[in-house]
Amino acid sequence: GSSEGVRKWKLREEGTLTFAMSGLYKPYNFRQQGELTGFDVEIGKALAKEMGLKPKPVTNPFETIVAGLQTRKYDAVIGSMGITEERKKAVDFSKPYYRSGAQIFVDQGNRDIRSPEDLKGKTIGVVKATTYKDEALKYSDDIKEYTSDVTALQDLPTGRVDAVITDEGLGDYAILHDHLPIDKVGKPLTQDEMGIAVRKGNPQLVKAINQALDRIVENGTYDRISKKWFRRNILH
Amino acid sequence: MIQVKKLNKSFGRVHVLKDIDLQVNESDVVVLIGASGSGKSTLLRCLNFLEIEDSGEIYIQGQLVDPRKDDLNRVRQQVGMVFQHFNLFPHMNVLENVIEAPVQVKGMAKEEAKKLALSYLEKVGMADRADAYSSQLSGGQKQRVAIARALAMEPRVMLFDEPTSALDPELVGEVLGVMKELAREGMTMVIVTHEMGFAREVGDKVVYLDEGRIVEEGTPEEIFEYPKEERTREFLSKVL
Amino acid sequence: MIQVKKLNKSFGRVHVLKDIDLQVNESDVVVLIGASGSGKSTLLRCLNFLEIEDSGEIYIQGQLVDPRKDDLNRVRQQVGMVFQHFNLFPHMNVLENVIEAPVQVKGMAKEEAKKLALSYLEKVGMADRADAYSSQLSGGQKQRVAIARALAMEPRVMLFDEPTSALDPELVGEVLGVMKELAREGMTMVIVTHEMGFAREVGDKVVYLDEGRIVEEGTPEEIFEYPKEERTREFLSKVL
Amino acid sequence: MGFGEIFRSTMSSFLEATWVTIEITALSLILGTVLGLVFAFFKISSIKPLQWLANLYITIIRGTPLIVQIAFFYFGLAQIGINMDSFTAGVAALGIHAGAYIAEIFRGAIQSIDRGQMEAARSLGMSQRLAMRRIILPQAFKRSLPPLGNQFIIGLKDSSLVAYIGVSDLYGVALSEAAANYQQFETYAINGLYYLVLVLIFTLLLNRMEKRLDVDGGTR
Amino acid sequence: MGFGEIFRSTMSSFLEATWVTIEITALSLILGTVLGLVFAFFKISSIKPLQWLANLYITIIRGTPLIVQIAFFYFGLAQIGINMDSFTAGVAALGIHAGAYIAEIFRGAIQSIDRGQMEAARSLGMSQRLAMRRIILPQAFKRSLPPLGNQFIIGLKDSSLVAYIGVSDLYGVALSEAAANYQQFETYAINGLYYLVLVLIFTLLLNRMEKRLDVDGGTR
Ligand SMILES: Nc1ncnc2c1ncn2[C@@H]1O[C@H](COP(=O)(O)OP(=O)(O)OP(=O)(O)O)[C@@H](O)[C@H]1O
Ligand SMILES: Nc1ncnc2c1ncn2[C@@H]1O[C@H](COP(=O)(O)OP(=O)(O)OP(=O)(O)O)[C@@H](O)[C@H]1O
Ligand SMILES: [Mg+2]
Ligand SMILES: [Mg+2]
Repeated sequence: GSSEGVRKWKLREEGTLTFAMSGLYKPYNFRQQGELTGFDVEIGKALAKEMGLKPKPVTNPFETIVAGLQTRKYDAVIGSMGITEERKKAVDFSKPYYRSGAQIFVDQGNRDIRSPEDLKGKTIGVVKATTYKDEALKYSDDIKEYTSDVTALQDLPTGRVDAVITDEGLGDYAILHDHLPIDKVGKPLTQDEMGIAVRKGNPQLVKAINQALDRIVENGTYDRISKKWFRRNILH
Repeated sequence: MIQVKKLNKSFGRVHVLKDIDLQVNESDVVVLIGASGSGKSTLLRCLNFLEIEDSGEIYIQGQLVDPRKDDLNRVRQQVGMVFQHFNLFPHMNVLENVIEAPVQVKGMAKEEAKKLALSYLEKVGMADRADAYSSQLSGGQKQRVAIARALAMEPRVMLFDEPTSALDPELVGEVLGVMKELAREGMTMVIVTHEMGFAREVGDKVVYLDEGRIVEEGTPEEIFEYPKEERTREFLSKVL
Repeated sequence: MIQVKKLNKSFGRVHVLKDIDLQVNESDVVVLIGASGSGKSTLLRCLNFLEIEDSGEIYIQGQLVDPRKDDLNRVRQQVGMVFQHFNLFPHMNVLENVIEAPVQVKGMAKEEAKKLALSYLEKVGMADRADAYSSQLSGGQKQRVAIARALAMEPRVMLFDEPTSALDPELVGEVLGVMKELAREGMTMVIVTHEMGFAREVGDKVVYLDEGRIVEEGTPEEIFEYPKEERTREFLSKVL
Repeated sequence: MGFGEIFRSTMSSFLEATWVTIEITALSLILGTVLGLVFAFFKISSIKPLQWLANLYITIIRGTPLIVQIAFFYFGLAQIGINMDSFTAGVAALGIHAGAYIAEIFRGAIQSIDRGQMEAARSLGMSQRLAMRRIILPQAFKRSLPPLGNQFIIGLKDSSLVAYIGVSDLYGVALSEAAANYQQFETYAINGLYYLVLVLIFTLLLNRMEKRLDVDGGTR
Repeated sequence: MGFGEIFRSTMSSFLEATWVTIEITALSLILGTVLGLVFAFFKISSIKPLQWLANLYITIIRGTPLIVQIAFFYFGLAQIGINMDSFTAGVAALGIHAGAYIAEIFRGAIQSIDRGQMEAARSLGMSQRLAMRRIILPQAFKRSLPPLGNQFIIGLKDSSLVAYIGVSDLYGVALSEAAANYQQFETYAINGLYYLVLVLIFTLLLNRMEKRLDVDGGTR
């Protein structure tokens, strides 16, 4: 956009798109050799490039990620945040930038839990302040909260949780690439739309992000990034 | 030189000094004796305004001192004090200890102060240890430096509070020697001590304190040989 | 009673005791004198095996003690010791201080120990303070309790290391009084002290140590009036 | 929303969490005191391997951040099969952490007792062991009470870190509440207040206890 | 995967993070020392309101967990418009935290100087102010070095908590590495090792410095 437009985005740092994620959400966002990488990071970088900005990914614990956005610690959350009515009260969202579902995972060979109904009374692990926590609360009161989905999944073999509800793609990736001995139970519980969160009262920035998103979808960049991490396009 | 009139001092509800009258003449050596807790240190500290009296008057050189108004830092320059525990400044060497007050308080030039300091250190026999730190000195040496330090402010009177009681017996002599020398030179001194032999030898006046009151005073002979009061006799029978 | 032959003791490279020969007879009062650092305390502590000699022999009651083999806890029961700083047990009252060793070491019944303890406290004039804690006592009182505590183990000999040097001058007398009484009753004692008057009065033998060596020994008269050695004379001129 | 409202809305969960914090603090300090005693003796013992062990323990614990120890205990140990729930792991990590500091407190207290006490005891014919038990330890214990109390208060505050392994203690609840109500300022301020009150109460109790144990006036 | 492999794969990010940890520690301790000096003087000053202020500061900081303070500084203050990035907020929170402890160290050191020193100075005609500057403070400073060094090491370890406001310090990197490599045991153990080495180096430097400052042998 023009420099006139850029000023209207009210960025934290001139000419830079600072965007946040937990950094504990492989393969969407995580650290490799000290560098932040993953699907979210690459999408963020591609969007920044389209907008003529320098990308600056930063991390923030997920339970305080909205607080950080509201208090101008960064310009956007590109961190696999599900679009919910509750969150819309606090932030504005872009169009969905990927779709995924909440999935139940259990320890490999677990025969007790074969459907969501079997979760009753079981210990379910989730990350603080996620939509998965709300989902889990529908089935059980016994919720165990983590700061990272990865550590939650790793607690399945230890038996400290009976099930974990998290993103389907994240679990799939852990099974496939990191050989975590866990199984999926049934179909995804939900179909969630993930959005890029922006501080309220900044429609210009939302608009610019949406336009940039459209362009990287059109020019194939999105498809390339998505296939690199998931071997399929996760927008649809 | 110093005149004390009806001095009273209490700590909380403890009445430590009661109607003290005391006269110290130029070149006099006044020795304060008395049992532990009788108020000897407190009286000495009042003369130097480290403690402020509750009532009564203290005249220094004929001048009434009002500790609430007068500049006590100036008054104290005329009244040197030597403590039981020396209180040398441990982060300074001997020379620095002695020049500290002349330079910082009187604003004397450093070179001049050094010459002065060395002359007083010479007097107490410590000039050759000018570079030493107090941790490297014996008790007697520390006390001699403390005396030189007080003398370097060229006070009109010197107060000594049990200057030898923290010393090993063999080191007592060297400090008493320096004090005798001072007395001979005509320095006005007020001394709290348990060294009765010394008191007898150099004292012009001996003052016996008991429970905050002056019970008896007189020449060493009067007090030690012919004490009038029963209490004095009893005390002396214990310490002699 | 105690015999010491060619005793040597070093701390690291400091040779503190050199070829000490000493004989302490039954009912003798032996007084050790000497300058600070001459090894008086070390010698006393060797007699009690708080320090272990490097070479030489110590006989207690004619019995050679091998500190590497013998049960020193048994030997020490025969040798009572009183320290400069009293070392009363602050968490116990006076009576508990005194009965502690008889009960815990000798296995005496508590009631019996109490009777014994009170008799010794009576002797040192502290029976009426049996319930007090050491923080509530004066220095002289503490030292008298420490003496009673050592006596309650009914030792054959008592060692005293400067028992009055941490006391205010007025409190010295009461402790020396107790020690004189013990001497009169025939207790064997070895005493390190700077109280020369006391040494002269009660000592059967005075031993002068200098730099870890016994320079001279003899009756108080011999040592104080007619010292043979130059070094002894010099030392005495300083302390008398 | 203001303070009052946030205070009311968080009250029931904070009060519940207060108990969790007290429980985890108490248990971990009991563990820490036991460990501290054992390792203090190891450190002053004459048996070299025990000394080494104590030194190793104390160096590692005092040389690394508590949060790393907690993460290691909960996530790290689970990976090699030592599998504790978060409360247990929290108690263990906090207790082992406090133990290293408490060991140094006890050791320092024992060594601070005047040498003359041991000498007086030995000169009366008491054995090293008996003198330790009857003379040194009672005095050392008393002298270690103030630093021990201080360490207990540190332990109370340190317990806040177990929130990050999923314990719903005072701070854990604050995290969740703030994530839900978006009122960070009020929530953390109120959370701090809860801790402050706990610490002040704790301090008061400790001072009372110290005074109670000092009635015999038996200090040097 | 074993230790060696994890060690190699995390090395570059841990080394980078080591600098972040050192930087944040150093800055926060400078801030803490300045605050500590100021509040120590407030506390011993004869002006009541300054005393109250110092007491309030010290009580609040010492009465609440550091992590709550950090959260309050980063999230809480931002809500009322005081907006710091995570590094700045981390330095501020750690520095203000350390300041309360350092204030007590300085105050304690000043008050530990024998009263006789002040009396000797006054008896030579020095004013309260001059005696403080020339006689008391130089001695107090020296005496405060050991506890100050200790506090610095605590500060180094405390800095690990800023990971939770998103600073990529040593512990922050450990968190993300462990979340990516699934090797919690090795990652946290290696992370602890980095801290341990830092603490040991720091300790060594402090001991050297203390010795250097002690060459004149000028202690009582
Ligand atoms: N700063 C103080 N606060 C309260 N009481 C004090 C203070 N200084 C001295 N006293 C009390 O005043 C009385 C006299 O004390 P002072 O030190 O003058 O006695 P002294 O004759 O010097 O005794 P000593 O021979 O033991 O030095 C004592 O009862 C003492 O406890
Ligand atoms: N435990 C020890 N370690 C090293 N050196 C020691 C020890 N105990 C004593 N010394 C040294 O041994 C020498 C003799 O000391 P000792 O205490 O026996 O002398 P003393 O005659 O009792 O002196 P004082 O009159 O000062 O008590 C001194 O040089 C002293 O420094
Ligand atoms: Mg006095
Ligand atoms: Mg000795």
